[in-house]
Amino acid sequence: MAEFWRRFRRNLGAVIGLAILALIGLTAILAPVLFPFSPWEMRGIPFMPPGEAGFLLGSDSLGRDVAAGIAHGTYVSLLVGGVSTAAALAIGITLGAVAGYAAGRVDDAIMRFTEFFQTIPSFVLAVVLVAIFTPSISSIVIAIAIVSWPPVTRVVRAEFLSLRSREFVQAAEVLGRSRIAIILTEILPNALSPIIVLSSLMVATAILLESALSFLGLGDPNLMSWGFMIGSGRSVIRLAWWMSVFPGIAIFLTVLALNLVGEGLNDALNPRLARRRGALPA
Amino acid sequence: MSLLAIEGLTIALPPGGERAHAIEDVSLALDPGEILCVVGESGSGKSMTASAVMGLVPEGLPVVAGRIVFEGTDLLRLPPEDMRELRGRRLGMVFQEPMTALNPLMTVGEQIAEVFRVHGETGDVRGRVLRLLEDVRLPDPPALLGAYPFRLSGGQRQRVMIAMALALGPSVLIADEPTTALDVTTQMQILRLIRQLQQDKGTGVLFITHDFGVVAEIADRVAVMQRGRVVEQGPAGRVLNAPEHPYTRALIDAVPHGRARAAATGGGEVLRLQAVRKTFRRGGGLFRRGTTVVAVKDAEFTLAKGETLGLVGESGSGKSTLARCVVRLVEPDGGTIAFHGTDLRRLSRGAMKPYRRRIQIVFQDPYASLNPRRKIGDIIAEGPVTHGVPRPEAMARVRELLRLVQLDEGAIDRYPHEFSGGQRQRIGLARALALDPELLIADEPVSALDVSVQAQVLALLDDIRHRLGLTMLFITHDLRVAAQVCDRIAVMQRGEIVELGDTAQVFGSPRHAYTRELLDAIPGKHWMPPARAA
Amino acid sequence: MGAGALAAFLAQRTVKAAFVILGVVVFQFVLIRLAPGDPASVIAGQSGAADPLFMAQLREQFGLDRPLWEQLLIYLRDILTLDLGFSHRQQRTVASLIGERLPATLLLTGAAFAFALIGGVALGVAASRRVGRPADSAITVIALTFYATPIFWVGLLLVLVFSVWLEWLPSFGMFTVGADLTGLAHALDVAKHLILPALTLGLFFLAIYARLARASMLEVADQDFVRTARAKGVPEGRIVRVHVLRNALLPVITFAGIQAGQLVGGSILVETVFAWPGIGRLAFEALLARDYAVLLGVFFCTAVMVVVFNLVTDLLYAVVDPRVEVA
Amino acid sequence: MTDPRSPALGRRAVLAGAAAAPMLMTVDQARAQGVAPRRGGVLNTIITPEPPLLILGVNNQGPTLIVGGKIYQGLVKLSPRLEPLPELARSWSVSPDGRVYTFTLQDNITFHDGRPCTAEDVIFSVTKFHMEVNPRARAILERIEKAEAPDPKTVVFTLKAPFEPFLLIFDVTACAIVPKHLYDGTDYRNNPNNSTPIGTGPFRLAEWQRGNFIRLARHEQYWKPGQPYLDGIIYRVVPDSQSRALALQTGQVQMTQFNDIEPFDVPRFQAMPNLAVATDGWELFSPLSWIEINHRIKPLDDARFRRAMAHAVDRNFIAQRLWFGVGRPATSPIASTTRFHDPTARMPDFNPREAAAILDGMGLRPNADGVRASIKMMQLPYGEVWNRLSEYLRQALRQVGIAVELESTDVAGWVRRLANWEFETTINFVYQWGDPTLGVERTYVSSNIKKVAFTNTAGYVNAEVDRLFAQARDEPQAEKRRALFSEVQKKLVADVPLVWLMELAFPTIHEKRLRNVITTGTGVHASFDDVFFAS
Repeated sequence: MAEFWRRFRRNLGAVIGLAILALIGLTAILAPVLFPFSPWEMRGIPFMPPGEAGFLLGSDSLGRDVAAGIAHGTYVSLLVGGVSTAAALAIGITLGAVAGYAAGRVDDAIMRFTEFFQTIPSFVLAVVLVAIFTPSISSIVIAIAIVSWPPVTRVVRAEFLSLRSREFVQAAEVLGRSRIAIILTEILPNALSPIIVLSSLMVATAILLESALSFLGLGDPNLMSWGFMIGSGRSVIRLAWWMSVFPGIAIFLTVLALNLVGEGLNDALNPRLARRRGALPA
Repeated sequence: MSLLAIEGLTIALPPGGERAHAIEDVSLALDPGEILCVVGESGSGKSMTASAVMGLVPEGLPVVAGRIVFEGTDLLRLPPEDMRELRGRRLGMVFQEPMTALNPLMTVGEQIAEVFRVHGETGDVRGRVLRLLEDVRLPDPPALLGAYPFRLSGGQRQRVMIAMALALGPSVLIADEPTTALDVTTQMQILRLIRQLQQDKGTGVLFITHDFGVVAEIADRVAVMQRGRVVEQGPAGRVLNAPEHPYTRALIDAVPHGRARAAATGGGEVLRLQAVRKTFRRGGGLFRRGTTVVAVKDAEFTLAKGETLGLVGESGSGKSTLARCVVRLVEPDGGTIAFHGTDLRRLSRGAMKPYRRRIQIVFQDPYASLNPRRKIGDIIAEGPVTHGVPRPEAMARVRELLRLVQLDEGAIDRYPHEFSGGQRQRIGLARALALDPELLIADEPVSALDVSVQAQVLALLDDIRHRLGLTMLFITHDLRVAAQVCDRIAVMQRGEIVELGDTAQVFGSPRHAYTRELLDAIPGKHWMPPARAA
Repeated sequence: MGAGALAAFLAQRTVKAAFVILGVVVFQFVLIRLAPGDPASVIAGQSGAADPLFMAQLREQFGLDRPLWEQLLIYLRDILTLDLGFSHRQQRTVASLIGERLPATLLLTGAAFAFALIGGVALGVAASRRVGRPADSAITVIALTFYATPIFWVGLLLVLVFSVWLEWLPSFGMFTVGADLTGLAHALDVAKHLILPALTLGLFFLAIYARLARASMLEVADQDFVRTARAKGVPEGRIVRVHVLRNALLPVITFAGIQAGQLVGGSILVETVFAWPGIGRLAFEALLARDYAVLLGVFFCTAVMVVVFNLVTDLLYAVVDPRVEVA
Repeated sequence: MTDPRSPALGRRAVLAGAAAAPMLMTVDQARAQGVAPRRGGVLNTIITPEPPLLILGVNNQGPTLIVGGKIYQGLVKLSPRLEPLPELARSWSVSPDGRVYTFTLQDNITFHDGRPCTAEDVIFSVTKFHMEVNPRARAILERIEKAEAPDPKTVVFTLKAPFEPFLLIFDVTACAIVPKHLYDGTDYRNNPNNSTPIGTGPFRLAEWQRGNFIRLARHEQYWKPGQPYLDGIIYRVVPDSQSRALALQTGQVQMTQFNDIEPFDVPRFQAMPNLAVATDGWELFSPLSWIEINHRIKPLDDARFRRAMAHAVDRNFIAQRLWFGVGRPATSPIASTTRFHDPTARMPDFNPREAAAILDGMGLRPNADGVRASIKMMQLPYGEVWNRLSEYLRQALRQVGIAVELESTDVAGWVRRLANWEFETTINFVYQWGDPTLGVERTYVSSNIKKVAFTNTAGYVNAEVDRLFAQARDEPQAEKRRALFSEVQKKLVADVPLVWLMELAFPTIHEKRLRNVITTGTGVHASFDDVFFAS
């Protein structure tokens, strides 16, 4: 663990990313304290530029506080990103683990299934799914999860395929351990690094996807999210740029931070790469 | 004056490493037409020395002191462009891994021709390439020109590498473990090729190896390196037969000696294999047939209690597959594997479980055989716990086993990466022994280890085997090791056991041609390590 | 690879692809029928007037009065004869509707893809040559910026900058309607309209390819054969070009193949923002209008595109990498 | 030919003078000011969303009507006060008992395929084509007992009973005249000619690149000599509202209409000197928006609760802040732009305190969170401004203790749920078609409670209202109808079956040099045969 941190810390970008993420997390937690009112509340004159009439980041077309919207939307965006990624990981890891461990026909069947999903453009599928189940936070999360799992399956399968023939797995096999135990205690922990790296990117992608759905009017109307704010602000971008620019920056920063952290994790969890950065000679 | 003289060369390591210098005060001299073997264990700095001559030392490792004088010029002071021009033209190099040392996307012809091209040689490039291919005894050179590396075997690729290295007739050839990754028979061919080309062209060869057999086979002079320093240097005959430095002596002592041993007899039958077959299918899918490879063909042998049977053969001969069939890591296609009369092949996963504790296996790769995410204690206790031993009891057994394999008890709470290769191999052994098996399968247990460590592990294995009365199936490609360890030997070729007999008989009067070929290919076979001989 | 092997490969892949596509079609057919509402209700909704007779007439006209499985069978029968069906709503065959819009999407995605691939690889190579130095960091930051910015937001900003403030480029459409340009003038006109949407769609993928290319270059640069090339005295520039880049392109190609579908998906947003008359928008509008035949047609079409794209990348891979046995 | 002495035109002139956009001029005024109609020029404009099909009757969506209105024509067109004016019918007469309508057609009417348009085409269109395909027309055309063509230029319709608003149906948006020779005896909805509309209008379909543009070209044999003035009209398909606004601002298009420009952009364009913003020209449609309430659900079945809702909503805020003054707050179920609006019948005004009092009186006390009751509201999926509206309503209702959970759907889902009564509340807007019997009655009478959208989906039942609408429907005298409708309005504002919000208007924004854009009560749906660019 200490070694991990040492390597992680060496990556300046990752540290910055982590700091931004911490700030974002803090915003999500403190939103009800900083803005102790509903982000939907119409608190003043519409279309106030940032800094005027008590609106730090301006007001929107109904006189709602953009800053409050961003703060409260943080929670929603992180929720969507986190939950949908968790769900996608659950599907992806299960299928990938089974495919990679079982190999053969089972693997073939699962991979055909995965390919099948990758043949459908994921954004199109997400749009269709949300439209079908009517837009709500749960349908959005489900849709994002459904379109995001195939890469996880591929990565996990590849890891499992290579790990299952590793000698320590064979040793466990020879010791008579059960399949489940082998998958859970021998293989999975060793496949975690790429999964962790991938999942940080998936959270980022999920946030982008949610915002794109909101942009098309397929967001949850009861939850203030960044995507919703951009969607509602895009039509007035020339009248009130702050309505879409600030939530855009919020998305940008979050995705950026997640990427930086993901990259840092990759370096820290992948000693070979760490070496390349000139840390250790062979 | 020497062709190449390394004088007091010192290359630093980044601060914070286990030692300050990769190589320290290394001085070597190579004369024209001479083969200088630099021998040493991993980490001794022998490869770094070779890289330094080529000017290919990785960035970040500064040359602190010394000179490398080649044909009167100090290479370390040469501008990069001049150094580049020297590489390939005056200095040729061959690497260890023939499988990865060729660009997979370029044809053999292109890659050899590139040497001419980048050094401004025009004219009949194609013809010269063809001649080179002939020189290295590759079959059908015109067809090879357009072939991609993946079509070639390891030995063929190494020949291509040699052709490239010698294309412009360099005066120095540096060969960095060029035969380590090859099978013995191929190794011998390559060694002979290098020797012959060197003699034909009068090239000076700087030959890096860890194998004293190879040294005995080709070296004119020998330099022994240890932890970055040259500890002994001299003519091959003198160093091999009358080593002066204790380290050299230790190394030569550790070389397995092929002394045949008396066959242990009298035990009952533990394992009987009959007509075991295994065929692998590669690729293929719903609509196409893959290629099939017969890995094991009608293998038969019996193993008596307390006996060690050696399974020898080159890579791809099916020896590992056969061993894995016994522990059901590979499902054989047919035949019987009778363990005390019970055909293991017919058992379900559940029914197999009781037999699991009676048959254990030790693997080849000390790095891959331990789960890097688990503590040593858990790794060793895993077997007993799986078979119902309460955890405290299992941990007590772990301590006992650690003592048995000569490791500190503190290892329990540490992770595999904190141990050296030899130590890990002992941990792997402890894990296998934790279940008190009757039959131990050792799959190349020492082939990834340095020679000194190898000797230790083999000694330990021998000791434990006697103390616990283990029956053992020992897989190896190294005939010297087999001769030292095994009571009986089974020789495998292309999936078939072509010869099976007592060790003395197999080594002394081999019946099968392939066995004879193998024996003939043992490098330095005429050389007997002096300490043993004495 | 021989012509025979190629033909066999193509035949086998086509059969496999046909099954995948058929599966996709059935899946989508069932899926979109789960959506609430049908084309009749949309038409009623958009006309602002309806009566029960009208609804019944529409449903009969659209064939919606039959059992679902029967509709599916009819659809499958049509698909198997490569008949994509008929849009009753628009009174046109789906094939003609898609045929009219497909070139625009192909142009957009093709341009975006080319831009992303060439730009991304160039940036990735540049970064990998200066690893750890400011230029590398700068490229990484740029790539991250593109990656982290929502695609539609980029579109909005590009329009704001290049169309509204600078007035350099048109903000929407595919060509100047009514200008009746022909030949080169028309091509230039289209190119001018293409820049912003292709940029918008491509930037995200450019970021991905740049990062992938950088990592891949670094990976390959570490490999033994590069050391061999160095030992042969090959100059550094040639090492990068001939030995490293060619090998490093393989994973980029593979990834690009897998990603083809995403490019098509992303075009929905871009086509909407830029009024680009492509099939992404057609699909979105068809979804909202429950124009099932059109929607399924587009899905069919994108599935074919993705499959063909994958096939092309596989072939390309086989051309670049001799180790890949076609068959 | 436009008859300069037509009394209708006189009224038009008066009205134009009083209208919000005084720069609008009729041809005559233009002539009077020395601006002669100029031939030539192509009008670039926008159509949103893209019509699926241009056959009027088979498809009656807003955009279809706008483009189709240039291709097809009706027997009459309607003035801003909704009086009929000559179009394909040069003149007409009504028998004293109000049952026989005799139309005389213009001379030399020609379809775009060159075939003449005769009384046969009119009779086919009215009694067969629209009866079959057009639900809106069907309800009225059913009243025709008999249709005859004594000569090729005369059509006589005999009604089963007098029907005062009968002429309203002959506008092109309700009953376009289609060519009999292409449609008679075929399956109208699947006729192969449906991809190429053939009408008598001043413009014919020249090119349609789907997803890109629709180009109309001058119909050279148009029956008004010398007209149309424009060479053609290009309707561009631009799905993004900001791109549309940009196109208008930069002059890439010279006119926008309907939903093209979002309300908040309208003030900006009003300030531009070269542009004119008109909000009239929607009198026939007079869309009225409201909160649709499902009376089958408690407490929405209680008139007091609905009244409290009405008190909670600030309709002025909606008109000013959401629609930026385009349109005006609703006061009653019959729009003030149509006939029979009674200004004295006023729905409950904005008074949150009164709303709270009513809810208190119902025993709905606020809980710890200040919530008295929770309801769901389905958003109207017609664009951003409608989402803002439901967001506003949620906040406004929350102020009086009614918690609103918004539900989001797309058009298909919305219509399906509305039609199946699967909603608690939603927002809706409905065209009034110029007469309460045609466009208002359907929402309130219990006989029209059907599982179809735009019927009485609220499930409102009031026998008195049913009776009054029925009487007004069959009453031949306009003045008597007015009294009946006044009474209905008073009943309805007392019952508050729906919470009316806005009388919507859609801004038509065009360059000032484009003349004669809005001359009728159907505005941009008109044929545009007299629209021209002033030099």
